[in-house]
Amino acid sequence: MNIDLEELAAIIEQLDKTDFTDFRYEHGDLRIQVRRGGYYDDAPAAARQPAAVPAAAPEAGTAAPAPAVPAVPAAASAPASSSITAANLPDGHIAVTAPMLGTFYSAPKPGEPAFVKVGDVVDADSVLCIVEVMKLMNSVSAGAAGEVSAVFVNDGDLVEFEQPLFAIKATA
Amino acid sequence: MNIDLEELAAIIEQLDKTDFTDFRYEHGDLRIQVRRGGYYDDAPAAARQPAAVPAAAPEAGTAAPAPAVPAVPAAASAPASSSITAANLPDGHIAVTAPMLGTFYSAPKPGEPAFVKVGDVVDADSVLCIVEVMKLMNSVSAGAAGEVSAVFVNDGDLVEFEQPLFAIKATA
Amino acid sequence: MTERQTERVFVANRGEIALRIIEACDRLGYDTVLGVSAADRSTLGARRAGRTVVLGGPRPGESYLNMNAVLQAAISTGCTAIHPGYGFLSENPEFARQCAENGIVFVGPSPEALEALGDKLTARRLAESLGVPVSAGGTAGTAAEVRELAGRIGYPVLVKAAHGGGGRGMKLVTGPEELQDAWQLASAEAESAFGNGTVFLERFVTDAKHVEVQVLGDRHGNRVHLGERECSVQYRYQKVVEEAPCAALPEATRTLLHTSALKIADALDYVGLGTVEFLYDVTRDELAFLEVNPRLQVEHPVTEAVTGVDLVREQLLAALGHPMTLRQADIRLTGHAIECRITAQDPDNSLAPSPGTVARWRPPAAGGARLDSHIYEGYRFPPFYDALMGKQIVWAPDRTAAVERMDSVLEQFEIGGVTTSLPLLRRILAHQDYRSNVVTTHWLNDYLNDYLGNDVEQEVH
Amino acid sequence: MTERQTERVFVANRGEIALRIIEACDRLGYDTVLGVSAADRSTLGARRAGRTVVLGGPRPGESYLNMNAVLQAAISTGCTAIHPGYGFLSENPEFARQCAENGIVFVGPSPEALEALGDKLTARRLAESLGVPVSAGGTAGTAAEVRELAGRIGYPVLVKAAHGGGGRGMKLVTGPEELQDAWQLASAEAESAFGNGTVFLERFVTDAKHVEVQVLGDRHGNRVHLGERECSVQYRYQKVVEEAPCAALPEATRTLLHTSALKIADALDYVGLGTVEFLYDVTRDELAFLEVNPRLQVEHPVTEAVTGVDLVREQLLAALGHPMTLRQADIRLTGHAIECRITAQDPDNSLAPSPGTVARWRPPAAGGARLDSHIYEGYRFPPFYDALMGKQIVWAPDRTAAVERMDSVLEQFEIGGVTTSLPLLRRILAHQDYRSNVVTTHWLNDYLNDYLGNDVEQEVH
Repeated sequence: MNIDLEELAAIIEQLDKTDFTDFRYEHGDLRIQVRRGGYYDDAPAAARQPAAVPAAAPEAGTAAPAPAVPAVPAAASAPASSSITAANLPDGHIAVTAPMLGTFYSAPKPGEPAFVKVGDVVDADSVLCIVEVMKLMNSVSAGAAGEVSAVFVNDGDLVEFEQPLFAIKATA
Repeated sequence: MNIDLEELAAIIEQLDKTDFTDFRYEHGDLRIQVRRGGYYDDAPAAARQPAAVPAAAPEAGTAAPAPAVPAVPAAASAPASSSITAANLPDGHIAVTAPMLGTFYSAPKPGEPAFVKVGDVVDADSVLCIVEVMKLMNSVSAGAAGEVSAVFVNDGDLVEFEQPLFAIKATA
Repeated sequence: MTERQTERVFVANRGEIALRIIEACDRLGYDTVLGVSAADRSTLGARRAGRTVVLGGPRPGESYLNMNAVLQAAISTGCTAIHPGYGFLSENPEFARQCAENGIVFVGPSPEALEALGDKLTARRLAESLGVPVSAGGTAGTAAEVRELAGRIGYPVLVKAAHGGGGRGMKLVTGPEELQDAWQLASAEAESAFGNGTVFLERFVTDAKHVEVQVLGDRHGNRVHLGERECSVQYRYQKVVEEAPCAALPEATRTLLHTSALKIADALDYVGLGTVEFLYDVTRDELAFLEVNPRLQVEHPVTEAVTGVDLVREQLLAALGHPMTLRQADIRLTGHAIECRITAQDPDNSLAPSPGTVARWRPPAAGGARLDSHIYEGYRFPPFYDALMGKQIVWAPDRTAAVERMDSVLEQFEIGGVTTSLPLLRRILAHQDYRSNVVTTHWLNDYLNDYLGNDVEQEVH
Repeated sequence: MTERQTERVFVANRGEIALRIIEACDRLGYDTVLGVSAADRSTLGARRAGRTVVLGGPRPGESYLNMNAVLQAAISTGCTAIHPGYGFLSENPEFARQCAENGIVFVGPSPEALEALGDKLTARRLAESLGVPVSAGGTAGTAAEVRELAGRIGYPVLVKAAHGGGGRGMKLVTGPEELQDAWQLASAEAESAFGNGTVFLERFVTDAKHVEVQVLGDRHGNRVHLGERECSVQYRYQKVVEEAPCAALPEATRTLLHTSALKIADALDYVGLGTVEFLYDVTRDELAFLEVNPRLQVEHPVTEAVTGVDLVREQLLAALGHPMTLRQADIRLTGHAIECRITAQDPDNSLAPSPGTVARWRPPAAGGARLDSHIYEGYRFPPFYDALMGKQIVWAPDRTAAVERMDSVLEQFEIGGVTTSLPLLRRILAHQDYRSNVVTTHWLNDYLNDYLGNDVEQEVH
């Protein structure tokens, strides 16, 4: 490396006294970028089908952003064209909700395929996911026979008690 | 490194006294960008394939629902698989935000086709939507040439000041 | 469960008063929506409101004063009422009118009442017609009449155009030599604006206490007063310390004050919370009506402390059409209350605003004390709005005890990171003039000169 | 800008105390996450917390007592500390241990301290070893020794196994004829559980005042007391009216009380807020140590009122490792404070819980008064939790004035839709025994019998 540490320290010290959230400096092949506060939007682990389930309930979408989290209106993360949402289940679809608060896992182990994906046919006893609470793994079953029509949460998410996890188009 | 520290310190000091949210300076091969407050709607440094792009930040997704609004956890309405979200714009995509609070209309009149849809190519002056405030119609233009890569809100939604409305993949 | 219409109140304000309104709504089971500027996204108000929407940029004109944005936000979020707080849109007749046109209850008087009260002279004529005492004054058309009138009133006098509103074109004349110029200017202004050159003269009272009566009315003809407040500790018309009641008033004068205020409220068929302001000339034992403030006031907590009435709750209920359950006989005044406004202003620098980050905020939770504040540790004081950080209120059985209590609370109050008015408040509370209750409205201006000169001789400790 | 670590506090409680904790966090600039049951989704706490997560079903075991759910929620939301409030998980050593194992600060004493304090006898032995007064008592192994000891102590006595914790197997013996049976039972229990049949006897004080000392310590060896409270108005061990200070204490006894409490806190190297409880036998002017409550208490506001110290703030700061800035000399006790617990309980029906919808909730905003409450108009009182609706606190310069003030506040307090303890509170405040301060811990039980018989003769008005 070829860094002038003293110079860098001087810059950092200067920045420390200053109020900013994002600082970028580019000069020739030198680039410095510093951020403060906020979160980084780098990709979470899960890979995903681009075609699948979209959009949010508009009301929930414009809910007050939690102050603990930087001010991105939740709506912003909800695409405009939608199919099935938990707030807006079509007739004949039922929601499978979390029986307890915990961490959502779509697969038995990291790296393994998910228990189910949209389009899979399940029966009432089929395991759809795991909710982990302090190292205790709880499997969640479908509760009704039908076809998985939506997945509402991501691997590793905190899910709350009674939070909708899946939609199932029940077998008529 | 080859930085004029004194000059940089002077700039930073000046900025510190000044009220701004985004400052950019480009001169020859020198580029400085400083932000304060607000959120970042542009790409993080890490380059990324559009296909790999994931969903909303889980934190924002599980934000406390506003009590005035029925209790659907926001996470539930965040699709499990989505492409571009405002919180998570790929490199080269920029967000078009609401210049004012108002009602969002995607088309010039009810029933008419939308000004733009995903995939449309626009230039900086293209009108993307209307924001209505107490019967005053304000057209919102793209601000940059490129291709519309996402629409974040629905027709008739209340949009807040600076809320992201569209993403545009800027022409290189 | 009882059948109840769910009200949803749009809070069109910020700071401590937004919190106060949200709290009152919460207790009534009303939903709240708070409109904030881009600078206020992470305030306590934004945390506490049922929902928060960003109205516009940080400058008041882009957000809190932006009528269209406020109305659109209130309509789009399904609000049934808008509470404007104080300042901003609270006394804007046009805004009240637009609320009415859009079927939203404006928590305040009617647009007509706001317009009538906006004009000082109209209000004065109303007071005169009701036999309410006003300061010496009158109208005159010619230079000779003006001279004669000014001589009769006694200098200094205020000269202004007799028609038209507000304080526009008001001139202070300290002696006969300045009268001619002032009269010509006011007369010309009156002539060009209203086609009538008549001017109005009024005694400028220099050494008086500011007293004001809290009134409350509903839409069903009920009306009460809730006693008076004294707000003589002012700097450039900004109140700094307020109290209730005004301990300097003889009982007969207090009765006259209260009945006068009620007469005015009755004549206006006043709905909601209002404050009827007077000057009290201690030496002459004379009251003079000033104006009516048609809104919730910053200093309302001192009245709450001595009456036990939740004024914001009553204001909301009255605006929403509920009949008052309070009758005049229910209102008993007990003890004495004082409020100190703690501001991010530098007392060593003419109370210049001093925004910054509040690194330390440790109010004492003292007995008989109440703190209305939106500040928290780490709060970044934005430079766009007023400098109020909080209102410290204390109550005690009498004025002496209340002063002691406030003194001790201010002593224990710790604030770090920003320069505040705390040291000044402590010195006011310790000052012999304040303790012996002889302060009039120009006292603080004079004292601040002394203060800057470090004259501490008259302090109690 | 000052460098500050952002704390995020998980609030593992509900009702008024959740609001109180959120308020304290807000003012310190700490983020908050509230865990709620499915029945508490729309409480004021859920509105005010920075974020709210649903822990589980409405029953406490599914939510507020569900250790795994609380811990998982706190970890997943990035919390640095958990405030357990009172009740629920606040005195659970296992929970405190799991917090520590997961790197989360438990706002309370260490698991070891919680375990030690959970055992009444261990605590008593500690007190004895420090020369702190305890009630007459001792241990005995044989029937003869037990008879001799009981006779020396005087009946009624409590008999229990000498080892092992809690109130398990405690027997009340009112005369010699019951002693043999009680001893045999306790001895057998002790033998089978601990392999040692020794029993412990203690005088059962029937006519005493309940007094308790608030202590506060940090992680740096600083420790102070904040005076005492009296909580003699109890019904089935549930406190109903509390006050600070205990006006019945002679000054020498008060000093002994405070130094005794501090000795115990020092011996435990106590960190955080704690309450050292005693009985005070007015006739004999004797104190007897009872136990230490290692948590924030419901009645903490009366101490805040007379000391000016924000106890929840100090508790949070101490738990997070900040050195206390308070020294014993800084703590001055001023005036007198009273707290009344307003509960949804029916005084005409043995204080049976009476859940329902609160159609009207109109507390008076009186001077010198504070109300800690999570209730709002339209609130539906769930049947799963305790019946506390709010704590009305008043402060005044002396006890007589405080009683008058509370009396007037209760008089003006309007609640509709649910049956509450308000009428009972009003009658307690009006009672000659309460006014003359002769109430002991069994007084309310007796009075409630009278009350049901409509005996109103002893009331002041």
